[in-house]
Amino acid sequence: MSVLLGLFSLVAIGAGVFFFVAGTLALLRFPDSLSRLHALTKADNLGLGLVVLGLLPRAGSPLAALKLIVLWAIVQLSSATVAQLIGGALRRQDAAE
Amino acid sequence: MSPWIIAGFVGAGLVGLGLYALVVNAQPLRKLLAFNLIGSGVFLVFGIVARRGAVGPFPFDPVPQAMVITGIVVAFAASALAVALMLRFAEETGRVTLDPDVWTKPKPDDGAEDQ
Amino acid sequence: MNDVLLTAAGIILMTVAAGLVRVLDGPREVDRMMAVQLLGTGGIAALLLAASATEVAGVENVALGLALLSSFASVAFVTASPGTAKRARAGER
Amino acid sequence: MTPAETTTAGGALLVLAILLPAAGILASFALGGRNAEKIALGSAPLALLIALAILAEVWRSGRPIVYAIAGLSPPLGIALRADGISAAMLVTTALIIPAAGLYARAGFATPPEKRESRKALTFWIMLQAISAALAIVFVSGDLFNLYVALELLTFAAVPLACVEGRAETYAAALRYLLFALFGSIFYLLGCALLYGAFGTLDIALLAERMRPLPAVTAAAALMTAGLLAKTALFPLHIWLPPAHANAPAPASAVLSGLVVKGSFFLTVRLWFYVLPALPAAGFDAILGALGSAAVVFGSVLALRQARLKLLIAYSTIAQIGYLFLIFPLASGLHPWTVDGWNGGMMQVLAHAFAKAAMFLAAGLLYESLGHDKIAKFSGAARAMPMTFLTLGLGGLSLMGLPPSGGFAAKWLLLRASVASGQWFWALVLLAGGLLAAGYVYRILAPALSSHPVVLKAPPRRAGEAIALTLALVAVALGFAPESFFQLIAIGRPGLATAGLP
Amino acid sequence: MILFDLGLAVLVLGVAAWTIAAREMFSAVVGYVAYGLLLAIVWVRLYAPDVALTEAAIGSGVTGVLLVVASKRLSLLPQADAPPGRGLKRAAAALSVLVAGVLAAAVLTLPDPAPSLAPEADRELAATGLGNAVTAVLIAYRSFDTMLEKVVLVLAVVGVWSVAPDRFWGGRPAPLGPPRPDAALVFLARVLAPIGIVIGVQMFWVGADEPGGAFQGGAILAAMAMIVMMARLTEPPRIDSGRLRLALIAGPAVFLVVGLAGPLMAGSFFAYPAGFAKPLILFIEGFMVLSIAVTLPLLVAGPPSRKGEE
Repeated sequence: MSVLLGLFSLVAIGAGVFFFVAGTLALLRFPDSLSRLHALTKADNLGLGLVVLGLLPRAGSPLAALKLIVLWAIVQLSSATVAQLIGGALRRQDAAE
Repeated sequence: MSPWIIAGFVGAGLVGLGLYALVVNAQPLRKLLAFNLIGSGVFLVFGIVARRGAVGPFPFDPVPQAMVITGIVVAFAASALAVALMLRFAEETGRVTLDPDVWTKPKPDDGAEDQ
Repeated sequence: MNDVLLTAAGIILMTVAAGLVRVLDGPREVDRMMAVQLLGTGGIAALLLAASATEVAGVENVALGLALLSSFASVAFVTASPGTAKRARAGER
Repeated sequence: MTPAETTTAGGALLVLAILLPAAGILASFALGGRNAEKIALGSAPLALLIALAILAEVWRSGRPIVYAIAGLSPPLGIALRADGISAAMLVTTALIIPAAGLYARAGFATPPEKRESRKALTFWIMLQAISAALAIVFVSGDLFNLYVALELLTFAAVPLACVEGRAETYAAALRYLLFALFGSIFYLLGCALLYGAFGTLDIALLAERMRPLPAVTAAAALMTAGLLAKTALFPLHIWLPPAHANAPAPASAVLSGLVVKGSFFLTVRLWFYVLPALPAAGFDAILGALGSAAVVFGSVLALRQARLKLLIAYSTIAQIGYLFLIFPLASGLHPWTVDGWNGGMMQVLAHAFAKAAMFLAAGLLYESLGHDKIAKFSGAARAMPMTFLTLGLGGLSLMGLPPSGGFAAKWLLLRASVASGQWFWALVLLAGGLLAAGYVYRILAPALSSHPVVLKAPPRRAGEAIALTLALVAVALGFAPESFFQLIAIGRPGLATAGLP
Repeated sequence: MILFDLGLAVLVLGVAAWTIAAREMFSAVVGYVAYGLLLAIVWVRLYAPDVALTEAAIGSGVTGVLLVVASKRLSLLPQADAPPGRGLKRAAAALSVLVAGVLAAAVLTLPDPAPSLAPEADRELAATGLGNAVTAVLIAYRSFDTMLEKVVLVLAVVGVWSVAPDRFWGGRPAPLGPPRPDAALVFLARVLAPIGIVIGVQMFWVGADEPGGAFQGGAILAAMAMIVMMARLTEPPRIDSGRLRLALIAGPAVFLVVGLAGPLMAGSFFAYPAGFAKPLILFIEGFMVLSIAVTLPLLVAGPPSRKGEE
């Protein structure tokens, strides 16, 4: 692996870690559930995306790289949906209370 | 210290924790969780045995690993049966308990259902 | 490099685990589900990093499996919540 | 490394003994409805034939018969082995299961207006599952394969315990399930340690490679604890009475007569076949002491029960206690261990038949009287003499009075305890017999009075005949010839030289 | 390296302790779901990708759904049992510490070098034509266990169904989702299911040579069936459906029949004929995937609870 690619991996993964830290801080610090949800989904998806990006040069084969990308897309899809579902549940609960 | 030694402590710890919970918790679903904790601790012991069995080019002994896969599936089936029994009992009596005599006592008001 | 990857995995895991404090003190069930959701994504990232460092063949499959199932507990939570369950009963009968 | 063990003559029978009921389960489930009953009862004679053929082959060859599955010898493959006790237990199972099945035809028929009923389908499938699971327990030579068998047994027994569908049966079944799961997971933990120590779970190979390691002692303790929970040995017995007493009579007969023997059989396999080289004298005494406590505790509680089925269920706890005297009385290489071994095995068989007979009889009483309250049995013996004869004969065996299998068992155990100087166990045997006499008397005495009684329904003749036959077998075991004891010594390590003439 | 493993260990034990200590049942279950995720990582560190995949799919994913739904339903009810006394707690703690201590000591004193069947398993691998030794153990060397375990799953289904009220026998299990599911959920199911099915089939297919196999592939397919049912795109089937029953027994039945034919084909029960082993194994596995994919959602759906006419 070239030095440049290695450096690229490091930077991307480092940035990914940063977003995970930011997402968690948001989860812990933000005042109410909805804003926590908002920050969380954005942060953790960017985090995972960057980690995947950083790992792409290390993937053994094109198929493995493709799997990584598919994986990221799946997580994007699921977590966006779950965010919406949880948001809906929140609204319903708030309405009920 | 290699990872398998740490995993050994984790496995032992999980069995201990699960056993404690199994004895102390009265609620059946909590007991089921405890059983699953013990189960995963036991599976980890198999995992350690498999990892220790790494010889030459083989990073693990496949036989214990295969046993864990069988075990995980059986544990799930057991959980499903236990949950079915719990829910059915709760449906019949409006209660959650393991005591076969409790059902004869009068029910409390079922006010919890509508919040 | 492997150590760097594992360190990154460790940091992510520890961070999202800190998020589990939310599971501990809630205050609402929704917050708990969010924490688990975050742990899911973080867990997948940590798994990918750890796998890349451990060099176990075929770990992409494991991560892929986790990714497919990462939303399941939350979906079950939302669909089984009392509000929806009551609606379900009203709707079925 | 020892030369790989290969299949012997008749080995294929062992696979068939397992696959026949296994195929029956699948076919019953797929075809559904009345077919389940037909398949369960139709395959029973075949199962008995296979069991008898295995017995004949073991007897003929004088050593265990073996089958290496897929042609792969242990340690990589799984071997099935049947020795003397396997053959005896297989035949016992193949007799009691169809007896319970024939008895159950009345209560578990699919109603004519329905294509399929819940109770019937569950019962007939689970009955076959118990016979499949027990067949594996008796012939498998691999501890992990035996784990799968234990789980099969659990998944068959628990739904049988709550097939009636009343609330209290669900609670009882749930408690049973949790105990059984605890038991199998601890058993599995022991397997993990044994594999880690010796690289195999094959019983014969383990016995060969056995040496005293901390892991082995831990494995022995964990597996034994797990198996005791499944066998309902005091103090892990609390799940048994509600589970067995609330099940329908034919299910209770199978659960109490056979299912608890499965995990006991495995305990015996573990201690006498895998671990005999383990210098752990303490374990024998502990098991014996727990067994003794069970005898006293179970009998006293049986004396205090108001309902017949609960009384019989508590009596099971006491009778299981006797079984565990086999550990102090049959281990080691002493001349008296032959008596201990023979007595313990005889107790397994005698209790299986006696207890199955008594539960079936209790079911008949319930059908005819509409209750099973002992206090209200006055005069019932006149109306249902066959049923009370069954209870009396079964009780004879439980008390250990001659002539009965129970007498032979307790007499042999008594001889072993006297010969070995372990008089303490003799006291337990005598006390247990007296207490059993007490609770059997409690059943029979009021019933024999001349108080007039009105039956809700006339007793089913066929059911009475089946129950009585089982009780007669329990009595006939008391006349077992010497060759029977030669059979159960076949393949028993350490005893073979001392036991055979 | 060590730090990562130590941290992971502390985390796993910490979350496990939380599931025990949590006051509310629901929190405990949520903790358990998180715990399953962490375990999958532990399994990767133990070089057990096949197990990690099974744990992720069944131990965490499908079990998670089962427990979340159960805890939601049960938490509506009053809890009847009194909390345990201090004496019981102390005795239980002492017992647990003892067992854990003995177990740790036993594991640490396992003999060195560790015994292993890896060389034997590898030697026989050529005869099966497989590349994944774990799959070979499951479907070839210890196929007898695997076949019986499939029978256990059938019994579990019968057991779960057997708690149904008599009047619902032959009907359908309760729906997995709400009557009017969220549009987002329907969208997720529509998009995720096809992708998941492709991945599941692929995992089964590559399982002969790479991590994966019938269990893992089947579990992924089962999960897809579940999400489709949660979105109400399809309903749990009637339990008296002949096709359903055939699908449930297909795995063990085909396995059993091939095993019975062993003596004719290869001289022994459950043996595969030389040179023909791999296609036969894939054939059996194909039916096992089907059975697992059908069994797991049905076990989660529970007993029939309504007539199936609607």
